[in-house]
Amino acid sequence: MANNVEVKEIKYTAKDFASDQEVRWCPGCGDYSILAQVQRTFPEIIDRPKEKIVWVSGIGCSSRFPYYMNTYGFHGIHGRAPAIATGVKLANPELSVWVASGDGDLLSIGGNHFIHACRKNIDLKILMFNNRIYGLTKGQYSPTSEKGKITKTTPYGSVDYPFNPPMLALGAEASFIARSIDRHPKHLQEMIRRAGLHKGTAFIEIFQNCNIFNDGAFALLTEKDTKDDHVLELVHGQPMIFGKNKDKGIKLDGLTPMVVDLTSGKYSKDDLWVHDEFDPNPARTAILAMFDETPGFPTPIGIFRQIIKETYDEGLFRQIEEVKKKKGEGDLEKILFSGNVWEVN
Amino acid sequence: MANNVEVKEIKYTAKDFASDQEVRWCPGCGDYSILAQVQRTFPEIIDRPKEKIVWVSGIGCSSRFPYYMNTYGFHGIHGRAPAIATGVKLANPELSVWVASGDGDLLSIGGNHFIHACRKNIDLKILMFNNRIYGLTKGQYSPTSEKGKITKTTPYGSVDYPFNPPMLALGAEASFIARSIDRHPKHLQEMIRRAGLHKGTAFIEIFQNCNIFNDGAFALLTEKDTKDDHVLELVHGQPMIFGKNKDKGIKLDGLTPMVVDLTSGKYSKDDLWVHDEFDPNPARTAILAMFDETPGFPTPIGIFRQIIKETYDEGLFRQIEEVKKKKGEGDLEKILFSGNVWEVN
Amino acid sequence: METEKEKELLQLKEVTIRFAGDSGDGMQLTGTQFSETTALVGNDLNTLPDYPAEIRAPAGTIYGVSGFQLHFSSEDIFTPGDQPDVLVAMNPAALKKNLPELKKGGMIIVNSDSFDIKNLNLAHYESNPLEDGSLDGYQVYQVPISSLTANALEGVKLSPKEVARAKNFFALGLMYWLFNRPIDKTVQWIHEKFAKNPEYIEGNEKALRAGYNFGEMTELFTARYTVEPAKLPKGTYRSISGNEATALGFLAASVKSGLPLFLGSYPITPASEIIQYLSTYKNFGVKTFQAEDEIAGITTAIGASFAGNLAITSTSGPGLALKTEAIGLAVMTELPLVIIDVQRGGPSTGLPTKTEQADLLQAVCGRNGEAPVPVLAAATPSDCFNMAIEASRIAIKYMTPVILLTDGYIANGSEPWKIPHVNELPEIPVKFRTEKEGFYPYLRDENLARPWAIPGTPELEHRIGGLEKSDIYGNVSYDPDNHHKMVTLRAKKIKNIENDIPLLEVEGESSGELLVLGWGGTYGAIKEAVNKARAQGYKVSQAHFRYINPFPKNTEQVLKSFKKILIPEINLGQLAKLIKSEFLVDVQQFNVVRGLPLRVADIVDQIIKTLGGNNGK
Amino acid sequence: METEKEKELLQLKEVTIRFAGDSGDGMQLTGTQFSETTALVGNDLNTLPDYPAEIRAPAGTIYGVSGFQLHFSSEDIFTPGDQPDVLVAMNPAALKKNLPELKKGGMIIVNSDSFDIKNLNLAHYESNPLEDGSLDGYQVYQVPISSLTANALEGVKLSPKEVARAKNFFALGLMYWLFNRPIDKTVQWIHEKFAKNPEYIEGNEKALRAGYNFGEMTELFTARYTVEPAKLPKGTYRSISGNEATALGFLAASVKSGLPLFLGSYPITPASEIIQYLSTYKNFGVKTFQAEDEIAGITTAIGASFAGNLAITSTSGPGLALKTEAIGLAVMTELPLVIIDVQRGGPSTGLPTKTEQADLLQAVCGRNGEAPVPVLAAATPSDCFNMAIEASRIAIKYMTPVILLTDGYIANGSEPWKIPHVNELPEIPVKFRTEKEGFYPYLRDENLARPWAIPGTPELEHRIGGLEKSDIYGNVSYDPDNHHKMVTLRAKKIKNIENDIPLLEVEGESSGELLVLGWGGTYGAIKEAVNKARAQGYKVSQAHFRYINPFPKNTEQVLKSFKKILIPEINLGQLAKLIKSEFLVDVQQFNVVRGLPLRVADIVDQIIKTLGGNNGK
Ligand SMILES: Cc1ncc(C[n+]2csc(CCOP(=O)(O)OP(=O)(O)O)c2C)c(N)n1
Ligand SMILES: Cc1ncc(C[n+]2csc(CCOP(=O)(O)OP(=O)(O)O)c2C)c(N)n1
Ligand code: SF4
Ligand code: SF4
Ligand SMILES: [Mg+2]
Ligand SMILES: [Mg+2]
Repeated sequence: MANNVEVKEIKYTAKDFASDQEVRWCPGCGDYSILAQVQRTFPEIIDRPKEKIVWVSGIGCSSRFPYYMNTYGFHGIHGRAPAIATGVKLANPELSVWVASGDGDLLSIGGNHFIHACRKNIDLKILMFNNRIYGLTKGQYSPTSEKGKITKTTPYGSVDYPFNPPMLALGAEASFIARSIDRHPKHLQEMIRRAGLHKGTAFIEIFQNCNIFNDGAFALLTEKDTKDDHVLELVHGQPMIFGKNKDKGIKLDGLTPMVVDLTSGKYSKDDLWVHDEFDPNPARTAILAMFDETPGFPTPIGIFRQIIKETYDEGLFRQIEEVKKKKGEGDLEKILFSGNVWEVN
Repeated sequence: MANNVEVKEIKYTAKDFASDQEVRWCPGCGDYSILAQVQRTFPEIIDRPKEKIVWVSGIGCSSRFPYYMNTYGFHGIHGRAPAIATGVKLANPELSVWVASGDGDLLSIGGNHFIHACRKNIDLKILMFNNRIYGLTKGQYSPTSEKGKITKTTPYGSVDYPFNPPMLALGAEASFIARSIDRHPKHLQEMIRRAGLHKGTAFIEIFQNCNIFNDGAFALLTEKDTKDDHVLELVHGQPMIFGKNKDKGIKLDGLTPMVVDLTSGKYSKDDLWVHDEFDPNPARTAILAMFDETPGFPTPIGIFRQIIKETYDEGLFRQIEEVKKKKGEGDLEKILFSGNVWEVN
Repeated sequence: METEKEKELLQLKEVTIRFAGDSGDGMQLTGTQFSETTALVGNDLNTLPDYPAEIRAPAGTIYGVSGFQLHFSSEDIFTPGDQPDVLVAMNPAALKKNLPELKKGGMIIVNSDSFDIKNLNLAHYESNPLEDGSLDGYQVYQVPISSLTANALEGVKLSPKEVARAKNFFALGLMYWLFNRPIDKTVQWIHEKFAKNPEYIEGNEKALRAGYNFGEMTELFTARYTVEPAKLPKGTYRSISGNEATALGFLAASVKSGLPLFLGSYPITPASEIIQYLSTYKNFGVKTFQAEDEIAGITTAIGASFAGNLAITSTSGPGLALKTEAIGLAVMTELPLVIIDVQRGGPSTGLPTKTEQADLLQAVCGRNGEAPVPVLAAATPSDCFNMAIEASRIAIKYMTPVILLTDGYIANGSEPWKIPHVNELPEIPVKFRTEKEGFYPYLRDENLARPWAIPGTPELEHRIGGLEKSDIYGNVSYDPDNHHKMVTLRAKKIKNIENDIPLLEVEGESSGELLVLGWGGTYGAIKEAVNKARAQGYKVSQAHFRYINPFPKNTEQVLKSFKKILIPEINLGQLAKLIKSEFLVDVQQFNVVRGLPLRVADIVDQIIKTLGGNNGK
Repeated sequence: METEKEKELLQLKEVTIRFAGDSGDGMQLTGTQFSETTALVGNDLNTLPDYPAEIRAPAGTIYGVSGFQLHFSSEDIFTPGDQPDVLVAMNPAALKKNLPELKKGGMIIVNSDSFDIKNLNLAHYESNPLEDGSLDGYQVYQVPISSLTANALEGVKLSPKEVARAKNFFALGLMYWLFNRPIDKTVQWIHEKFAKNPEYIEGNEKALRAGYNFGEMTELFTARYTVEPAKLPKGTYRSISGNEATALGFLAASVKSGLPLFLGSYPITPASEIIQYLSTYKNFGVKTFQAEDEIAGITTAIGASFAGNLAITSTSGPGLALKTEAIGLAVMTELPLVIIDVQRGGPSTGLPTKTEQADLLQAVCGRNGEAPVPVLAAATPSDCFNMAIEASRIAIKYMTPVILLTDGYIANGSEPWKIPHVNELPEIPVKFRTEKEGFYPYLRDENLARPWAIPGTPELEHRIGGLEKSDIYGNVSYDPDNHHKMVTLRAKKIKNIENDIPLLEVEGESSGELLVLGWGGTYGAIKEAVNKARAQGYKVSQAHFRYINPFPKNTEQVLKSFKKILIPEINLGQLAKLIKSEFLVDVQQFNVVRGLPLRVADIVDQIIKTLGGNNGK
């Protein structure tokens, strides 16, 4: 419910969040869906007047996002969105600060700002549009492109391994790690909603189809025939079940996950690994993150983990208050005339 | 054994690796021990003539390291050592390339190059001298400084959380992750030896005392009275036991590690978690990495994990050979005169 | 479009055509094909692709219009033409956007099918320009290209969408007919390109032929045009763009120096093609490393240079800004390295797909400390080849980073290139230091260059880095006098390069009233303008810098030989600044910063104005 | 050291003392204490700390010597002194390193205990200089400082190492006696500093008093010296370093503008103290964000500026290089921001702890595209306070990034500062846009500044970024003519600031033979040199830039009023380049790049040389 304590109750609709700028992505681009889901979700999750929302981005197709949101917006330079957003948040902690970024923007040139924002737990919501390609520069491989991928800069196939984004976020101890897909609007809305409610750095990896330079990258996860067998929707408190007929599950054997067949009679729901998104143990996220890289395993979407700890901004302003309490409000005249002063007459 | 197949057998001693430059760290600095252990280990692990060794660094006290090694050396600019080293390795894959870096150099300004080197699995050995402070610039806090630490830039205590370096390396899927301590020379030598033998990005976090700006940061782990109760030495194939009287052990309960008392009679060695450094499951490293942050747990040192996969340089040169095989050695004349050419007479 | 004879097949000296349509309409492809064929026919030519920053802007919008202009001639030409003679507009937005630049009385060929309400609205037309008389004064040809293509492709197994996409081949075929060029090269290209897709081959070829035949059969066009082959010097030619020439130049430098090529780079428009081209030459041992960012691009290259590769890094303005700190490192460590900056519109992200010349001062002096670096600039698309070799030669000979400036216009534009044979290319001698005797890392040779002793060389182990170096020994030195000496030495080393580069050439009289002075990618526009002005009787000469730091040795003498100096630049006067501070001569500036090449006519006007209306006497 | 009267207590006009010893010997502390006391006594003073890049180089080595020079006087002074009159050398290395700069016939006080074989060897002495006659011609005082300190501290509960460390207080006490200054300020400081360590208080105080008494009691020194208070303008004073003044200046700007201060910064020598000082002012709401790198330092500041804070970022040369791309973003988004560059020796890592002026061109033109930025430079340590306020004022009033240059010398050096009262400081008016009516993000006011409409303001939601902006509306625009217009507008906005800054002041005759022109931290050295030359009868004036881009409006007129212009700089002629290109006047350069402040005597020589030996007639 849009409910703003400071002023008066404000009710927004999705349309209130659409700016007057024409949307300029390629027809068919997955970015349209992400924009739509954000605009649909915002009336529900935004707990303050919309002038207190700021969208920050870097450079890339995805980074055009702020232009299309009728909020304050900053289209930054390549890779620096998390840092610019940090400055916005620290300048005015009352703002709700959102970052739109691409796999190149956030994980290639911007990788350092990303991991440091996570480490510091700055209260930012970071949406990474992962199309596993550089869209805006027309089709070079990205740090999330599969090894062996043929692109404009890798005509014989790339030789490096991709990042596993939730794993990287875990490495930086991000307090909220989630994943969704452009083509699953309801799920994506839920992730946006949950990120919006989280305090601290919230990271959502969104699989996004670039129909021009990497069409079908996520087809297995989005096409009707295949998606149920390839996507595992993580639900807090629920056993991990997937498959067209809900016939497969994940069991944990020590640290080792296994895919089990629920129809064989050998395993039942009670044997399955139950998802606990509040589990602070990083091992859970690490195991889930590796599913993608493990043949036979489904790709998890949903909230990998969510933990509550003081944010950087809270810490900063807490400290300012503490020092003020201890030393009194700053008095410039006193500071100027402090130290070893002497008089000349 | 120094054994070089290409030329003739070469026997080096530690002294051969000492350059003619006076070592200029503060008296008592932990860096001296790291230098000594490297010089002691090299005769044993270096499998090629020493002119094929290159040390690369960034900027910091630790980054002065290359000057003191009688090998080729490059004292780079702040944070860029992994990238410079990557260039060296790719230019000439016969070189053995080592990086010396600090917690600020590698994880603050250099964080992005570090995670990308790990991701790409470039065959570099990275030694990070972690003194949890900026030494060279005289005592500002670093991304590994504890939250609440009082330093020159945090007179009221820092408000951010530190990186957990093995966890970050895991997030970037580094193929070799280890930790040692300046004051444990034998152990440190072993880690250097093992890193030297690994193919791919090998990361060693070395706890290093900065006696000027952060003295005693690792005292619990190095002082006689306390170290046995606070350090867990990981040994492949061995159960995890620590304590002055080898009386404590680590047991795994599902994903949750527990410290158990081996003297109570309730638990025996057989109940303990056995270390497997070749376990590709990231959950193991994640759990081990969190020990540090968990009260009551010892700090693991040793090899957290080590996995074998194609390195970037191997992939690159494999591809070059493949293309040569397919298309023949490049012929410039042919390339120049290719495409739509026409004659003017 | 100057008509020579008045008959059914009209001979023209030169024509400028612009193809314009939606980003998805394949205009770049159409333009490139027309250029290739035109080159093969033997015309001189020059092209200007112009595409939006959006990848595929929604169909029908003005900002989504993609254009490709080409200028071809039976004589030498140097620019893509100020104003098109012929506009091919695939939809109303394309007409709307491009009409203002069409020559008065020019020819317009429109796809009349696309002039429906929806598209007219998207183009912000209030009434149909084909009907409301607003095109009076132009020769307008309405061709229902979409429906004619659809008819032609009936029976081909393609979806309606695919059929619609073939319409650019219809337009291309029609233009081939109109300008009397053969279609076979394009037919061949279609067969190669779509080898795996027989339906595409069939569809596109049919559309192409239908367009050609449409010209032949209908009465719509009463005349055809032809442009005779240009009298180019004897040789083998190909049409080449600046980025491709740059890539080939470095490939050649690698072969001629015997050093493996290492490129550390991060993609950025309009430089990305350089890494893309070079990544295809793996069988030359070329290593293209797509780095995590520009800083890693240059620092990997610095590492590769230290280890003995021919190391380069390519980027555009914002990337050059990020590389500045590392360039300083290469200056201090005195390692060979070439930094290619394909300039685009700035500041900041600016106009990423447009051209500009505003990175010159950044290249010359945008570094902390006294960090002198040679700066070269290519003048035309094919000149990028030469300058890439030159930049490599200087970098290696003087052990220094070198900045090579090109720009979006010459990078994407193309021109016929007389291909040199490998044995005609200059050798690039490399001497790695191997002897131990007398080796010191910072001992200098006659060029003030220090030895290149690469890892792997026995007994030459040494350490370098970014801290100040002691003279000769190369150890870290904080000695005040040594620092002054080294700062001076580094400056002198770069200044000395003036003895090793061509003199500044004056085209036209070598002294007189007015010299038009330029640098880099404006060469063609200035040349054409000076030629025109001279043809009109104005006394004016041209000189053009391809070496800017240091300037050619005779620069002062050239400058002093003219009463007035006019410097046209696509910036606010950056070369002018350098010239004034270096030679203390007054200059007239002509600065137009529109993200586009300078217009010949504007330069001519400026020449006339500078000469005060009289023709230089 | 000019003696005025010849009696037991000798009066001097000015003295320059250099304390030198191991990095671990506490020389910086000794120097600072002596300075503080000397300031309190009422002398004018100027200091030059000089420490090695190593943190604690091994004891006894030459490269490990740390020095602190201070110059104090009964008259106005402007430099730390070319050559010390008095050298306090705590060990042979300190003597070896500093002797060459000591004035002929100067006084040397050595810790004779330290002249043992080991230390002599470490200092590369072949024989003991105290014995071999090599110090003949100097007044040498051998004081066994170590053993005297040990004796004095007998019975104090300190380890031998701690006792040894107290010897700098002995030396300080001795110098207090010799120059007739009170010890109580230092006693008080010891009590405060070591409040938690009574043994340290006891030990250090005893050492200090022992040193003082040693002078009093022994016959070693036959005379004491005194320097009368300087006749400074009436007011309250403190001694202040440039970095502290910079921090206070921004704190004041925050208070006077009513904007919270946000500093995004990454530590780097010699700029780190700015963030360190500001981090102590949390009770002013000051936010100091130690970023992961320089790029995050500036981009967080840009974000904070967008959100309405007074945003600044501090660094030194290599960091400025890294910030260039982001400065361009601030130019395009037209947001207020101050970038402080405390210049150090370059290029690359260079000489990190030394001073230089070689970042000027980087500041003025080191960015991609046409990205004009005002550049200011502080002239003295206390002037950093004023210029920080000025930089903030200009940034806010013109909605622009501003670069403020200081340097290692003024950053670390200190001088007495007449403290201004808060109500005497200029107001910095801020008007955030709040009215919706007529709001456009790029509509300009009379200063060509766009409105500052910060997030949180209802109904002014808008988007900005690094792509070219349409005039007035601020939407993304690829229109060629708009680009030209915006490039020109941005340049004009910065140029216009010339109407809002003080005119260039000429000290001395306002026209004539020779003008010595400088900028930034060389003010004091040039001033003293010009004064000296004038005292010798030479006709010479001085003008000094604190505003470099744009130059003050009357600059051309000032330049044209002199026959010759001499520009001394600690670089290879960067201001000279700007002056020549902007005003087309010839200048003489004097460039010494030794990582140290210019020497007064050298400038005097240069003045005389430039005047051709005759005194300017
Ligand atoms: C400093 C800098 N380097 C490079 C670029 C060129 N560039 C723009 S967007 C981009 C990558 C875009 O990829 P991604 O972030 O995945 O976004 P997408 O377009 O795929 O949504 C690059 C390399 C730039 N604008 N600035
Ligand atoms: C671009 C740049 N930024 C900042 C600095 C200043 N600087 C030098 S070393 C350093 C940090 C050193 O810390 P660390 O890497 O932990 O090394 P340590 O000295 O502790 O061994 C910094 C901030 C620099 N030299 N260059
Ligand atoms: S290029 Fe790809 S990511 Fe970019 S707008 Fe087009 S479809 Fe979307
Ligand atoms: S400052 Fe610290 S890390 Fe640096 S040399 Fe001294 S003790 Fe070692
Ligand atoms: Mg992408
Ligand atoms: Mg450190």
